[in-house]
Amino acid sequence: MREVIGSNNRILEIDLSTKKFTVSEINKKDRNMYLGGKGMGLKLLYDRMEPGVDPLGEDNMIAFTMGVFMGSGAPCSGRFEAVTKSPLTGIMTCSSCGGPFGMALKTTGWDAMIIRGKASAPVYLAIDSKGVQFKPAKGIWGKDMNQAEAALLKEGAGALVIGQAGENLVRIANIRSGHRFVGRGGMGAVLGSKNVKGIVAKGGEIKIVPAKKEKFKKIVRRFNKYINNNPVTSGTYRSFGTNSATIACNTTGTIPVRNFTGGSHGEVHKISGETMAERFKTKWDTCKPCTIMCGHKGTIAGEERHIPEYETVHLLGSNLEIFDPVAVSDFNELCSKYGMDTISLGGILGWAMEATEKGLIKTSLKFGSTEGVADMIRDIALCRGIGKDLAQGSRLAAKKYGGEDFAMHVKGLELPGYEPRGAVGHGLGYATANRGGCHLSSYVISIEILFNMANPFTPKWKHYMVKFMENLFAAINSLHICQFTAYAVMFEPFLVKVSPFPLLKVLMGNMAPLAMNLMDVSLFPETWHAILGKHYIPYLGMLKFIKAGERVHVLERYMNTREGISKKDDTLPLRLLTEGRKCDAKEHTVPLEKMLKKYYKSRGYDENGIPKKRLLRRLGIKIQ
Amino acid sequence: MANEIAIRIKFFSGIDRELKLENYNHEQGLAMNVPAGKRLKWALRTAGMPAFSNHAYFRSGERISTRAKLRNGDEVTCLKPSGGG
Amino acid sequence: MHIPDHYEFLNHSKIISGKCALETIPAELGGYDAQKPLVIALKSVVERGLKKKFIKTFSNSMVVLGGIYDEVREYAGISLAQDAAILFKARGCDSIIALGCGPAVDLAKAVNVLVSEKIDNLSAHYEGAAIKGPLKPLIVVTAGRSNGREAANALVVDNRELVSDFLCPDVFIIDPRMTPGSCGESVAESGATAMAQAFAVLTDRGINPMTAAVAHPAMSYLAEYLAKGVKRPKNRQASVALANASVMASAAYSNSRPGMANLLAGELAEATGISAGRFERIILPSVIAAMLKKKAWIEDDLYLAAAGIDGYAATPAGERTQRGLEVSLNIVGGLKKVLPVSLSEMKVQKHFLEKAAKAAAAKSGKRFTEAECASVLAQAWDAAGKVK
Amino acid sequence: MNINKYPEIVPGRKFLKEFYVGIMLWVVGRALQVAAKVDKEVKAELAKLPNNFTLRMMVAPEKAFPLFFYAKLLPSFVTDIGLLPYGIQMFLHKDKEGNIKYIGADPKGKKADLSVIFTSIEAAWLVLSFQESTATAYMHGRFVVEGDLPHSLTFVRALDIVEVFLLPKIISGLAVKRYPKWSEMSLMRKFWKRIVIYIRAFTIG
Repeated sequence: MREVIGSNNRILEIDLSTKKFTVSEINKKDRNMYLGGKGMGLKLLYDRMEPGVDPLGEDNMIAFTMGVFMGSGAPCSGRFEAVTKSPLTGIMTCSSCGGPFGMALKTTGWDAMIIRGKASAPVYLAIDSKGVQFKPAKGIWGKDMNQAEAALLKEGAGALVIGQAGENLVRIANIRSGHRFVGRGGMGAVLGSKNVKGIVAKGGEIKIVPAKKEKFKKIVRRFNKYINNNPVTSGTYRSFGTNSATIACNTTGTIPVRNFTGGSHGEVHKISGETMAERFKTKWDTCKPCTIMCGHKGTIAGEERHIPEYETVHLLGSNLEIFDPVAVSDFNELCSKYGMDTISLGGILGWAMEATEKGLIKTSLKFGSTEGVADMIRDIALCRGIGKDLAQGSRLAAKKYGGEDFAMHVKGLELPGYEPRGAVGHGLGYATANRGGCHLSSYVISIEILFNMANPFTPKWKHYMVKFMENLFAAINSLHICQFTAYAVMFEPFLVKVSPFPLLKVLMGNMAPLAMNLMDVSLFPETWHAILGKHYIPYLGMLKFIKAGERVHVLERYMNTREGISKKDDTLPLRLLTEGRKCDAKEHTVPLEKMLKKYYKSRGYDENGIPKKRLLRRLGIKIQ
Repeated sequence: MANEIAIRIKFFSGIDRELKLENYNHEQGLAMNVPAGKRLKWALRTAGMPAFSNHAYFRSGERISTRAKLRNGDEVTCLKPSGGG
Repeated sequence: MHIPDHYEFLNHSKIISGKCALETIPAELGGYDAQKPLVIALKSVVERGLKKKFIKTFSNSMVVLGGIYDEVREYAGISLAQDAAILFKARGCDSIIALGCGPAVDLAKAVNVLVSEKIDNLSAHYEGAAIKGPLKPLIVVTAGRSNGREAANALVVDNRELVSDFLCPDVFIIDPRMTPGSCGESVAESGATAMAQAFAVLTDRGINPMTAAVAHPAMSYLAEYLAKGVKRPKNRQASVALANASVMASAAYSNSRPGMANLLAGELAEATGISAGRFERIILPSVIAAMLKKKAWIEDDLYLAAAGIDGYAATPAGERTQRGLEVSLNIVGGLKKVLPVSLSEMKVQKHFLEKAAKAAAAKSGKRFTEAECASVLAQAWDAAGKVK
Repeated sequence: MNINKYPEIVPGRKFLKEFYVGIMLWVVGRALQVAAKVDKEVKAELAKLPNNFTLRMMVAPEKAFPLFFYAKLLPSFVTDIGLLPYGIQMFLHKDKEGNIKYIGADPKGKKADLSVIFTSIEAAWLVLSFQESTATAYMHGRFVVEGDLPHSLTFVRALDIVEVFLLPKIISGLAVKRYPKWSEMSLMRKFWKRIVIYIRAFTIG
């Protein structure tokens, strides 16, 4: 096996229309500026794609990019990023996935892959170190994800497949790799529109070796120590998975109930991570490599299934007022069979239930009842009946049938399972997230609720928290490493560890910029430098790393503004801004306008939410 | 004793397992009678919890510290900090 | 003048415009035997502080306001209508006042249907059930941005249209205390909508004497006051004129066929979620440019309305069509500084244009082809319809 | 839904305007009564009205505030006079002999043959503060007339003359349709009648 030091730096560009491919290199400047992963994917598409193309048309491109960490043996690094223009939102979308395809593609010798054009007939792509073969997908087209993936995995170590939903251009379709998904933004439909059923990478052709081996080993040891010491990454995630946050969120009124009309419910403990772990005898089933181990599988209804994640449980469970873990798991399985995003699906079903209640559409769906839900999921995936309209996403469905005021989406992307009226900073995060209603762009709820470091109801300093976390997470997603490691890296270093909690709380609540900038996340850039063999300057290197994150975030924003995004889109569903909830006595709403103004100012956007030229120049983004 | 108040503590995130409570029910929680005026820390220590710092405590949706005074009919939720995803 | 073989014209509303128009509401309500109206108000109007002025006008009257439901924002949805209907019943109201244009009027009409027909939602009507009888009296106080559907016999709630002749508002109140706009932009948007409607009526081949008569003053007002109103949104005279133009254009338009600009703007607004007024401002010049190029024949009324009798009389009969279009182009051009002038400036995604052209052509009833629509949109993309 | 968020609103009263309009109606009524006695032209005009004829001028609504709880709290003699439960009104009566008489503001037991009803207090204010002339006001729908229209025109004509007597040119010019020329009304007559009407209106009637 050939050894590669640091990174491959090779890009595979595939044109499906002509069935040809070209190979190019990632230049050094781009590597330093955009790190890899998400940043690199955005940069590649920024250079290649015109604004205003049809997401489901021939001109759209989809990029799969691996980070520098992938394959190097860094902890929790088994993740890759997919970037494209989303058919659901009409703007750029980036999605991170932890499946085996990433490792397979990287060890085949490619750092990035860009697909454009449209195949005349259904194909699947087989990739090896020399290039790509276009093979007819006769046998697997029309098959569900399980069968299609099993068929493709005969030819390589990792595969990406779409299900029937992707083939039918359902705008919430996802792409699967292993039991992990490129979930949000309807990437499956993009592949489906290009007539690509799957992509399989041979894998195992090269071996990545860090440039500074000794240093890298040392860092990894420290990294693992942090992760293993942190109560979140080593404790609750490891024992109960992501769903361990359920009770905490329910207690503070931040779970979605009944299409985001409530924030807590008495029966939520039935679907909590603890209950599921006990009831289904869970064991680990994670991305590879992983140290945190948040993924679980267990025995549900007599068969071995993946345990639904937090978002799935809340969007397909509490949001529909269904508190039966087996039913939720059934829906989850259907989604992973047909290939649909569970978050968006839950949002759409919630909308459909409320619309049925209000007489806008006629379905058999009803809040609190599992009846008809599975059939509706099938109808959506196969575009039958009213499912055809629901498959367009809640935004377009609401445009057709009405009910835009309770379609819970931001920029077209359905909201995840946190109710922002209980944590207003998180609401700002939803509104400003580049790809739409997204919780992973900035996860301020962790500061507000889960670690209780700031008052969740005041807008004070929330703009700064959102900005900082957006930058940090954009950088983390460009490395590319699991976002959950941020807990360990942020809270385990010496200074934070020894500071008394009340002091941290006061600092965070009143002097957030100081508190956040004192946070030592240098472990991330140190690892990156060690792998690529670059010299790391303490602190300055970290600032550069955060700035790279800012660059990635602003680039994505800038690309979106070229597609027509501005302040008018940075908003939340009306319900969150105007209606108080019954579960909190003070009837909080999200004071978005206040926070948004400060956010734009601190970001360097103009009052309309467009990045100023000065900001783009400072970050070195070429204005097109 | 006359000055006794009834409280209920619910443990989640596997704390109940660590405390080795028998026949613990998530719905019911742990019912306790404590003398009036005692703080949460006292009640938790009585329940057998060795360390408090890593846990979060909630009373009717509000986060409280272990020094909070208990009132009659309180329902305290006790869990470990966690993230969703 | 040309006499159509057949025509119909419906306009049920009484229009009260001018000083102290608001004070006539109690008397008007009295005429309908109503004493307790529910007010459905636009949030933006209430935030501008007009609520106090509005309440004051009811002093020394027998009228008690059953409540001011001020949750109406940009979107009129059935949930708001249901809430307002609950309020209506709980307070024992007997009539409805819509304070503000656009969604407030739509919502008021929906509430009216809900409470008059005693139903929970409009699903039966969406499926074709007719509204059985006259509804409760509905008074519209114009304020804020108009969407050009206020005087129509239709309501649009949840993006779905419901048409019934009972839906026409009973009274329009245009009071100079309420009409001044908040900003030039919103005035320009309602102006562009009214302009597009009046233009569509006056250039339609199926024009009839009544629509012409109603659209004529609307066009005249727009020609005279649009630029002024946009420049000084708080100007009372201009704002009253524009509000009148808006109501009249909307009344005429609801009895006429939609024009190309209206259809295309509607389609684009639906696709992008931006208000139709902005698209109308952009597309109308291109439509006019295309008409100029094609040397299409239209009634002289357009020129007479836009330029006044002096200009009309001084122009040879053969040139009036041409000049009418040019003057209309100039009127729209007056909005240049406040609203974007091209679709590319609005950053509309290009692939929407094709679909919009197709849908508009399908809805036009073979009056214009897809290619025509597409070429108009292509022109509008980079604002080829330049103002002279 | 919390309906308490949208409270019921009982609009207030414009006391100053009410007061002014009340006074003005009284003055108009008394002045007409006096003018019919002292001026030939007015007398001739009013003679066209049938005998035993009652004219009412009032501000809508007729029943002022029956809904208001405080009307019930007041002592009965106040409400008996009709001051509170009825709106601001004025009655002129032409008896069998043809004498015009102002008969007060209490509508109890009176049947009006002709009503001039101002649609609102604001409308009455506009007309009675001479911001709009009677003719313009009628065009603007400030008041409605119930009864025989020719009779109301008679009344308006008489009212116009009285206004010319009562008010200086600068004000009454706004109020009447056309201000009389010198040839139609001499200065002597105007000023003399002005003094007489004022004195008699406020004293013996």
